Amino acid sequence: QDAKPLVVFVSPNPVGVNDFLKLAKAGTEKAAEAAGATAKIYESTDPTTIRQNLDAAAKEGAKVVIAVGFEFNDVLPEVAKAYPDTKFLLVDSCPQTPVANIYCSVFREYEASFLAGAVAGLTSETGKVGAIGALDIPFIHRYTDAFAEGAKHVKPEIEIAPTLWIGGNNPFSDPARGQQRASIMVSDNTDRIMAGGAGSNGGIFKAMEDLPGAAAFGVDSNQCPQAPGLVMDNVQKRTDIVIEKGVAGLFKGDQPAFATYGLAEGGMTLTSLEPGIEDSGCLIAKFPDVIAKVKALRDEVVAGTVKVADPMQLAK
Amino acid sequence: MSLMSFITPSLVNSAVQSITPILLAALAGTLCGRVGVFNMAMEGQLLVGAFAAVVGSYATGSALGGVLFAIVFTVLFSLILAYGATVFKGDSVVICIGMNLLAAGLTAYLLRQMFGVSGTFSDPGIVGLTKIRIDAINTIPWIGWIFSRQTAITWLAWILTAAVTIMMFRTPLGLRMRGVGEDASAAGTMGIDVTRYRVLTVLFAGGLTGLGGAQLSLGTVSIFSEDMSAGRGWIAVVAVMLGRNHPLWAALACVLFGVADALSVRLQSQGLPNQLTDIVPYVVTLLALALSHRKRLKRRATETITAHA
Amino acid sequence: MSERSVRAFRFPRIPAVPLAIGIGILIGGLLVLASGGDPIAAYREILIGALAPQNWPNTLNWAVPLVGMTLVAALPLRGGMVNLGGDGQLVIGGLVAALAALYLPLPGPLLIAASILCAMVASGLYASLAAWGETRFGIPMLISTLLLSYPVIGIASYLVGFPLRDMATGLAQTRMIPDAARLPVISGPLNIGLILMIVVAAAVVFYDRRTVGGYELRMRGLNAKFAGYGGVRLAAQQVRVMFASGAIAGLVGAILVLGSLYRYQDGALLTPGYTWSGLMAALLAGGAPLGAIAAGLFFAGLQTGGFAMQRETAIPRVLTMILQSVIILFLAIRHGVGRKSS
Amino acid sequence: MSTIELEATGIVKRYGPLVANDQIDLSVLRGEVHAVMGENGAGKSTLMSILYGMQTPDAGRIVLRGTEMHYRSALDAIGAGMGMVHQAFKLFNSLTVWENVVYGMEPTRFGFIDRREAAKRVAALAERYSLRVDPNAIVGQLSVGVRQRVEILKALYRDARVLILDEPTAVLTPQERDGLFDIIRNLTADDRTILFVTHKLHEVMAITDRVTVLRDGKVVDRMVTSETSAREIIRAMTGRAVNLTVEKSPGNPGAVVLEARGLTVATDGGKPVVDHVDLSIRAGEIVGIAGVAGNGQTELIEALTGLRIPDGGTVSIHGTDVTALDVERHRDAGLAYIPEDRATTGTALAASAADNLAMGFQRKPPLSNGRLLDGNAVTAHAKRLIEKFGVKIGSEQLAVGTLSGGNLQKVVVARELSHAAPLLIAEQPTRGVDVGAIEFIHGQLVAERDRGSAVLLVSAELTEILALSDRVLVMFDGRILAELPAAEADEETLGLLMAGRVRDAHLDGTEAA
Ligand SMILES: Nc1ncnc2c1ncn2[C@@H]1O[C@H](COP(=O)(O)OP(=O)(O)OP(=O)(O)O)[C@@H](O)[C@H]1O
Ligand SMILES: Nc1ncnc2c1ncn2[C@@H]1O[C@H](COP(=O)(O)OP(=O)(O)OP(=O)(O)O)[C@@H](O)[C@H]1O
Ligand SMILES: [Mg+2]
Ligand SMILES: [Mg+2]
Repeated sequence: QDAKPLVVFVSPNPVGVNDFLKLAKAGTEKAAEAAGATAKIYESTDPTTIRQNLDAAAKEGAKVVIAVGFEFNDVLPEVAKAYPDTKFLLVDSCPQTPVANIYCSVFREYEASFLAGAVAGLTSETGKVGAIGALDIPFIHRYTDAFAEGAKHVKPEIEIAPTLWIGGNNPFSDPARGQQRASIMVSDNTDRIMAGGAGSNGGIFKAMEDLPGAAAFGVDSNQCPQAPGLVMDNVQKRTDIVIEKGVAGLFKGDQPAFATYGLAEGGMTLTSLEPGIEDSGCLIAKFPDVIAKVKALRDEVVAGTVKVADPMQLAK
Repeated sequence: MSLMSFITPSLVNSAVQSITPILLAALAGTLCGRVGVFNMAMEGQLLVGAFAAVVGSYATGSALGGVLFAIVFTVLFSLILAYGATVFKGDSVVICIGMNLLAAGLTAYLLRQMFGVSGTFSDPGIVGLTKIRIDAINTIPWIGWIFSRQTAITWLAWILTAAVTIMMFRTPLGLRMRGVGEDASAAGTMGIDVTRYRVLTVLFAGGLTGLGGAQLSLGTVSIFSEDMSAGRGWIAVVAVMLGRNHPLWAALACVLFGVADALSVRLQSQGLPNQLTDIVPYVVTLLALALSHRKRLKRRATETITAHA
Repeated sequence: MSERSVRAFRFPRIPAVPLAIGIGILIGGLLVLASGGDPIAAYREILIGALAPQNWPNTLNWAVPLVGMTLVAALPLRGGMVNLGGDGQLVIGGLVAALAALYLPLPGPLLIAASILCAMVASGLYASLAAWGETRFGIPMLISTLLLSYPVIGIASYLVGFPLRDMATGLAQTRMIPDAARLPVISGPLNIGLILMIVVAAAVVFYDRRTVGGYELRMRGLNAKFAGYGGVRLAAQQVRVMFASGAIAGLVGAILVLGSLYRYQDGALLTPGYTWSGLMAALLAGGAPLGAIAAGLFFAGLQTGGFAMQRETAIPRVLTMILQSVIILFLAIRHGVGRKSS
Repeated sequence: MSTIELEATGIVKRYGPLVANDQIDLSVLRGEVHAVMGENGAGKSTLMSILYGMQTPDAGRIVLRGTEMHYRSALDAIGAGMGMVHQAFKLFNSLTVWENVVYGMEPTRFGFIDRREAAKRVAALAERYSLRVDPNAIVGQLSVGVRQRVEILKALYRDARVLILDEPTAVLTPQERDGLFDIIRNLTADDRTILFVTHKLHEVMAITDRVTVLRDGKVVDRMVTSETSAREIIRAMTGRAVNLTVEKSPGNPGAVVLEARGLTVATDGGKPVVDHVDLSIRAGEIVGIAGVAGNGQTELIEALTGLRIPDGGTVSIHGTDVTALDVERHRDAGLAYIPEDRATTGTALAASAADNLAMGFQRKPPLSNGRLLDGNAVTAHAKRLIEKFGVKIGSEQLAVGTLSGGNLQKVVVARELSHAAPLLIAEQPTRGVDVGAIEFIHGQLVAERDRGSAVLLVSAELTEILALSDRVLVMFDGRILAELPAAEADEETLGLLMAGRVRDAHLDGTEAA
């Protein structure tokens, strides 16, 4: 038996399909290091393998099992009940009925998307902005709808293009379809586009070339270097921070059963709000005045003076 | 809303772009079909082409390098079908299904092992194909959008469509190929080396599909992502069937699909759910298939349709 | 007449399959080696992951849908027909099972039986649509089965994304089915779906070997014209066989939904790729049920082992996909697997 | 006429343990017509394909016009002046005549096919040897006789000095056959040499100069045609005397078994391929349908057997209307059917003999109870038939794909006769089968009639029609052109009718429909 405690990250999809999971992986590794533990990554592809991986992780004697995504909602409570001594950190989702050894950490993505929309509104030259999502599911509306709301908030007269969805066989990994949709949007004079297409985002960025001055917004991590000059800013979901905090809390024993992360907690942010924006490769670096305005808006959201509605209206 | 504003030039432009890989694959399928090799491995061939193109472009730092890689590696990959279905007399359906799976597995595996990523590989080091701007027509409202701003591969695809058609129906080579496909033993007795014709045709078709793969990964996006052929190869198979191995009819089938696909995007922006608009191209294709096979079968017991020769 | 290819029918030589597996393992090993991995460790983990007693439940649990989809492909293949529409049929089965379980006002076991039945009938009807299209209009089934899947998947995705969505979650999925509709658990991840699948597999083997229908299907596979001439009603047979094939796919969908997912989730039935794995297994055995089942079990072990390998080593599990395709390609090329006689 | 054009010595060809050609010596003189004869499997086709370069012999030399040849492929042989017309035509049906002829040796301009030049050359060639054919016609739409001319044109286009004809007359009307003989005479007059492979003795007697007879891969005899007789050739081929005439008593027709009224099969757009056909077959008679292939016989039989739904008219068996019913119901009503193509319709080559012999019985006792098959009964049934019909096969569990044509035909005949069905439709029952097997099958058909079955015989072989039928129908262009009692039918009359020339046929006293 290894003397070091074990931390396992079970991913719902192969890591790297989106940057979001890459961050989770990085977060797991850092958290394990901080706790003096060994980190392992188990990649799943579907509910059956998710279950297998959770089982395998618990059987391996993991102290903390990190699960990221909605995909775990149904399975985790069952597995958690079977392994009461293992602690499960569920990131980005939470089962409807609480389980003693499941600790949830969820995001308020819409807050950062709202700010991204504000950036779009403030920088758009054509006066038309829009969003592209991978799939038309409520969860992704947190990006697309809040983005539009943010733009409207700073510029009520702004025109919002109808949201397009990538769909197809492979919505999260079909850059060609992303490109096609974005290029249609751009040809309609939409010059700020929220790219909520995960692995398809590269195509969306590429389409920005069609219209001089057009720019997209990346998600999850800083995607600006991927397509220099075409990405304005990113809605960053700091899964790494959330996991680091969560694992630390679990090792210490003071992790709450339910935690949400938004702008206030540093779980959601824009690249422009973080240090190092000059070297980020993002276009927003050229708009210090906009950054200032958005920072102010962020403070208002944090303070609660500006309320951002959650587009994902879940029935309880 | 008038039709003109419904179908915008940019929509047509993007439809032309997105048809290109399918068109090249369909062309490849027709060629193979003409010499009597049923090719339904285009899905995998496109994927291999797309991957090799990205590798080549990244390694050589030039889009042309990427295109050459795509052609070379897809041709190599096509050796399996070229020899498997001829010299080794394997069943082409089985071989093609195996090839499609191998392509998916191999590209995903190599993606991880070569670049340490899974899912998507994008890097500024991948040089994409430039779009050819023809300044003379660039500003003409419709024409400019459709004919300018396309990659060389798109142009090549249409030129190849014409060239293949002429080759097929006007040259000795084409006549011989048609003969080989119609009755291999008859062609054999006329001194034609049937196997050689088949092998070379399948390999050439592999090159065409590789080109299509390059367009997929370098033409519009400069990215490789797992399974990025995403069913396009299958659409090409359908186009070959719809076109009954005639390059022009197959091209028309591709256009039909492209138009339906573009329309579906348009319908989406009208607020229809994408899950429903996504199926429009497939429903249109199914309808076309049904219409083109409309004649009622009379011989009931002896007739069974075998798609492959 | 002398144009026909008179070829002695050769049974595949016994060593062919082990040889193919050996070659697959060799190529896979070289690939691992080339990318800096340790092939021995990789294969050890695959073996342990698939065959160590504590992992049997996982392997079996994976085998249930995979062998199911193998039968879905094998049954038509026995008669020389290719069903590429397993995905669509699986989705219909899953969705219908979920809806029946949610909305039929029936008690316990009855609810389960009714849900499974509805799923099987729905998928069966859907699959026979392609057969009907071919027999009635001559639309090649090879392509129509494939094309028909897209609309079904799209519509199912729409239904669970909008009108039938579970409003309490952010995903495209139905509500959880009631406890009464869930398949009783045998142990761990295993539920009575396993037993259902064993029964179906046995039925298919029996059908193939002992019944008139099985004989007629076999003869059709060897020479459809001959079967038609001998009085087999090819059109009806095609529709019937496709119905059965689709019904098995429906059963697989129902087992997955009622036995482990407990709701219909958009995409969840398709990501594992059971359809294509099953098709490969069936092709490997040329549609012969026993061989197909064996091949399906083999693939299930390989895939389950692949996940274990990926957990324990840095080698991605797509390696097992490569192994499978190399094996089938080798067999197809070397011994004419699937080659039609005459 | 005594220069040696082609000489093969010591030709050996083995297929595994089987020696298909065993030390064959063949010498052919310039300008002669040389027959090569032998039973099925004697090795004729193998020898021809070696001479034509399609196969490499394991041993032996080929000397053509004094030069020893080493063919790598048929292309070399063609280049050296060999031409071959295969038994089953090697033509591309969707292409035009000129495309078929120039295929592989196209005249070009700037890399493109010079279509006008090609058509012109083909027309000139046809003119020269009086081979009437339109260079621009699509081959698939031509009659069999014309297609054969296209085959000959192909060889002549390549300037063939030696022309191999493999069973060239099997599908021709007597008139077409005579036309072919005229062409052959034109060719030999031009100093071209003909190698003639056939099973038909009267043709050998009529057109050839010398005969080489093969048996079991060896040359057993060489004869000069004018100095031998048909009987002697047969003895050389088989090693025994074969009875060429069928012994049969006059028929004793009973009740009508099969009746068709106004039977019509349409094609897409064109005129019907079967056009209002009326016929009735009685118990205890053999009715022959004569006609050149492609005049609607195939479709007529499909409509009669339930393989095809007719577009008009009715079919009844024993008074039961079976028009719209499927094959199984036809069989239930009393149909047994020997199809024209034993390999693609009549058997499943990859299936065992037992499975092949069970087909059609699979739903009836004793082989099954309708749902479950009785494996033991299937085996027993197969063993019995193999024994009774003398099928040469190792075991009933072996696949039938390796059987010779004659043996395969016996499998089909055995199965269909074992139905003891009141109605037997026999389509080309002896096509490509050797004389021994023909004798056997003819005997079986007559026995079937004498047992009281109604037999409908479709054959392109006039000798067969004439030898077996009690009544003869002639089919032309989708219609029954005439009906003749056997006594009034002779080769010439039938031949003219088969060509559609009713007026010339002098049908006095018989009805012409
Ligand atoms: N490709 C082959 N492989 C194995 N055996 C063969 C092959 N071709 C011919 N044979 C064998 O060689 C022998 C001679 O066959 P061939 O076709 O030359 O006979 P044939 O005299 O032309 O007969 P037929 O009158 O039926 O046309 C036969 O016994 C046959 O079994
Ligand atoms: N590849 C092969 N392997 C084994 N036997 C073969 C092969 N090819 C041909 N034969 C044998 O060659 C013989 C003659 O072949 P061929 O095609 O000439 O048939 P056939 O007897 O002439 O019948 P038909 O007249 O109906 O064509 C058959 O007995 C067949 O079994
Ligand atoms: Mg022969
Ligand atoms: Mg023969």
